[in-house]
Amino acid sequence: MSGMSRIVKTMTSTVFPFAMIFGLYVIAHGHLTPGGGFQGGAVVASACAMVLVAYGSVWTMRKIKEKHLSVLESLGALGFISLAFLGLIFADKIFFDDFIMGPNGIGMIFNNAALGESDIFTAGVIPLMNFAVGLKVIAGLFAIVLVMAYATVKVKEVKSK
Amino acid sequence: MNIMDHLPALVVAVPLLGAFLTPLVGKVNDKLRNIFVIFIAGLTCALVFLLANQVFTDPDGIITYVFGADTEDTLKSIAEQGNPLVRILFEVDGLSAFMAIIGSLLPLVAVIYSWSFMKEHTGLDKYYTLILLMTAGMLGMMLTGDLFNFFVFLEITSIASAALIAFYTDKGKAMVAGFKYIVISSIGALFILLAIAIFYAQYDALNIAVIANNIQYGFLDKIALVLLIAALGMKSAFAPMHMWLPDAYGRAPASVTFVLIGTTLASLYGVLRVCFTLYGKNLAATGSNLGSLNLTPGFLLGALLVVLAIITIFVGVFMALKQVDLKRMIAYVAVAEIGYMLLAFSAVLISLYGGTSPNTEVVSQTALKGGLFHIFNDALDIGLLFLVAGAIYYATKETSLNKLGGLARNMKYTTIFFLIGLFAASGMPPMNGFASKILIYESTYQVNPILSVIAILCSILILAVFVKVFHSVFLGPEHVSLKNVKEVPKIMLLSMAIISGIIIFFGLFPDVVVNNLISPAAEALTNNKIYISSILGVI
Amino acid sequence: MIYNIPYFAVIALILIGLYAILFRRNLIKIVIGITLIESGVNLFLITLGYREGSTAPIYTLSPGGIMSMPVPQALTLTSIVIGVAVLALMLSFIIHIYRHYKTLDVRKIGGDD
Amino acid sequence: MIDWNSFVKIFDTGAGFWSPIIWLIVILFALLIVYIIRSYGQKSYKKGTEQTKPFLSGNPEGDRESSHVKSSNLYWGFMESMRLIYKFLSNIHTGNVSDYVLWFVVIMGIFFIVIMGVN
Repeated sequence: MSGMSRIVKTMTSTVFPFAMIFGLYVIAHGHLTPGGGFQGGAVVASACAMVLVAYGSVWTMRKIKEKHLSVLESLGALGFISLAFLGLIFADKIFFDDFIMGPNGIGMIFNNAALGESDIFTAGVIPLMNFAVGLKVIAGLFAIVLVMAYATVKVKEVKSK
Repeated sequence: MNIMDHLPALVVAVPLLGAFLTPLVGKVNDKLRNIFVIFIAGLTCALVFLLANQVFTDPDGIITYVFGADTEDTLKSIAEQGNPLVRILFEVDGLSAFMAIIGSLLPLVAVIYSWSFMKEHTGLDKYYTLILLMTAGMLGMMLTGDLFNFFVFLEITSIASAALIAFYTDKGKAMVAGFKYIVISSIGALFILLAIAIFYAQYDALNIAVIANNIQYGFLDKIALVLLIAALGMKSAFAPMHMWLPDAYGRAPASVTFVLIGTTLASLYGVLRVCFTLYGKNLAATGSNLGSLNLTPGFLLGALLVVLAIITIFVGVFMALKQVDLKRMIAYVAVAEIGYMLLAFSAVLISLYGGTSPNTEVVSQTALKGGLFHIFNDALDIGLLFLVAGAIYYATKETSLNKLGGLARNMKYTTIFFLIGLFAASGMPPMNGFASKILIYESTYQVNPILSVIAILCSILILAVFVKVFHSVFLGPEHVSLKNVKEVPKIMLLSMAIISGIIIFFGLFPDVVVNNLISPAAEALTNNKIYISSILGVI
Repeated sequence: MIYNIPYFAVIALILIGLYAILFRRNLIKIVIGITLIESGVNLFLITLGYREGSTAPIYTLSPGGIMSMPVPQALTLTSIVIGVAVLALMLSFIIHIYRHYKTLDVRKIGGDD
Repeated sequence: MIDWNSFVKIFDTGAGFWSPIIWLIVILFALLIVYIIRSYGQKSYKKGTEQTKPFLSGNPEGDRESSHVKSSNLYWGFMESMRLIYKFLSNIHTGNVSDYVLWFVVIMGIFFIVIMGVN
């Protein structure tokens, strides 16, 4: 897929940061408002896909490689499952436990009443898990779209030969 | 942290963790990655054995594990207040533990085999990741006590399997086989999800035990039963919905096929769970009369399944005789073997709920033990044959029977392993296949003699199929192109030897296996009250 | 009657999806059929959790009153996520199949015997 | 955990019993008898001489490659007599994924009719 016209490219560059920030907001507020890792990740990935469409897959493939994305994806999945395993080590020693804000959670020291109302970890591990899922979804979806777009380029080259 | 308390969770979580670590370890070194994957598969296998030991020595024979909360507190609060169950539970009874042993043994041997078998290919990081994901999904299907969780693990298994079936991306037919598999699996899984939604609408629960306790066998429940049996039956290749299986088994790499057998059996486990545990209460309800016969739901289901079983055996064997591609041929025999298991389980349903035979208890127990024993034997026998087929492909790069010949001269050990697999799969004494098939024959004879006659005749035809393979692959003059064939690497021989050793052990001491592995599973299947009362307290 | 309309939509979606899978020859249309069935099932799940006049099940800033059941929504979300993965896998298979066979006709790519 | 006595126990199959150990002993005994009978045979057999060559009515032996029966020709008689069944089976194995799903729908329909209709 080659790039599109200059107008499209400029508009993409303008919209891209806003779409990105909206997606990241949805990930970060997943525990408070509708949304979460997958939804926000999908928004960010579609922002990336917009860049892909506007600038073409060959240009994008030069900027970011698919194997880097797959490492990021592994890291996201790893973060999620590690959080589950950390529940076995801290606090109540239960798999998938909320080891930060559970009854005996380690996060309780930050939420001391003497410090006022400034509770930091009100949602325990849920935001952390949202971050992990978000990373995985961003990397995974973008890798899928990127590889597919790149594959169609190859099909066209084969056809022209 | 006491690791023994968390075994059910770890059995699924360890391969999952391993799967996501594999690409990162693969960045360091290929050999390190292979060792790491074998270590993870071995660890999973060890954890499954510990879990099975715990289950078999437990007085009730069932272990419950709650995710994200203390197990005992949760169970107590359910028993006292009848809390709505929103947590995901794992319930491991004898049947689950038995299936999990199969489901963890196959990937372990497969990754050992892949060390040499897949050495020349690229993209092995992803290959090992997917194999471990498949393992996690398969074990999750076998251990879970929650219907929706079952669906999720089913989909994980399907996606990983489909990607692995199409591993040879340079071959168009492999891609087509992968596409067919994912279409079939996703349609099956969607209908399962529809059935789960029907359950949720009626009983406000997703837990198998809670639904099994409340189930009424009304109009919607019958729809759900049909959807579940048809969809899971397609996933476990009941004829005439078996046609994806030869494509998928035939085109996947041999090591992947070996694990795929486990996923097919996991779907068969789903069928058993649905029939015996989920609907266990309703199957004995009185139905309408047909002459002197009382058509109870259980009898009706058994009668439908016995027809499917006979068709499955017939189609599998007849199509296998015709094939010229080695792996497709073994795949059709695998279809026939699934027919044998289905025959045994439908004989259980008919003898338990038909109410005509005088010694129902003995017949149903024999059939159940035979069917469950045959599940394990099928995984071992067909698996060994696929490993041998993979070894032949590795040595000659050829799977067509017409282009092979005289391999016994150069591949002595492979020939011996093939002979062991041949005898075991066609049910010749003293191999394990005979021990389970004789249980099936004897019990089906008491249900209806014609069934056992058909089963024995088709078993002879299976022998004929493998005699054809043996004749055209290992005997006869050598082809010119096959003069320089060498024996496969030692590590592939080792993995075949492990499976052969288990086959011979099972064949020589069937009583040990039946008493220690099969009986708890059979007990868990016939008595679904234990499954329900372990969650809801004594009822 | 008016509250049953979603269920009719569910049945219609599933039947249209099955029709597409059974009688369309183009691989992409088969995939569209699968996504239609999936939408039908998802709609069924969502409809189950809805009660008339209920609000979104979020505890903070909740106006009170009845809330719709969050469990079916979680199930639907999981189902959608799985659907994305399956869709991506199927489409990449189709790309590869097209590269090998230069056709998307389902009858021309089969026939493995 | 595992009862060691069960290694020598006889496997009960509901109506009879099955013991591989006894079976092996019987087979070994049969092989012994075969060996005894074989040892009464002619001693004049010699390897590598004209004795071992096949006798085809005096014709020279053909090429080994061409005399080997190919696997697609094996069981020709069986398949010929079952021609109708094989024709039917080949017709339903189309390899078309729509047909696979069609069979699923058909089976679902049959189950639906039987289970709804009878009860």
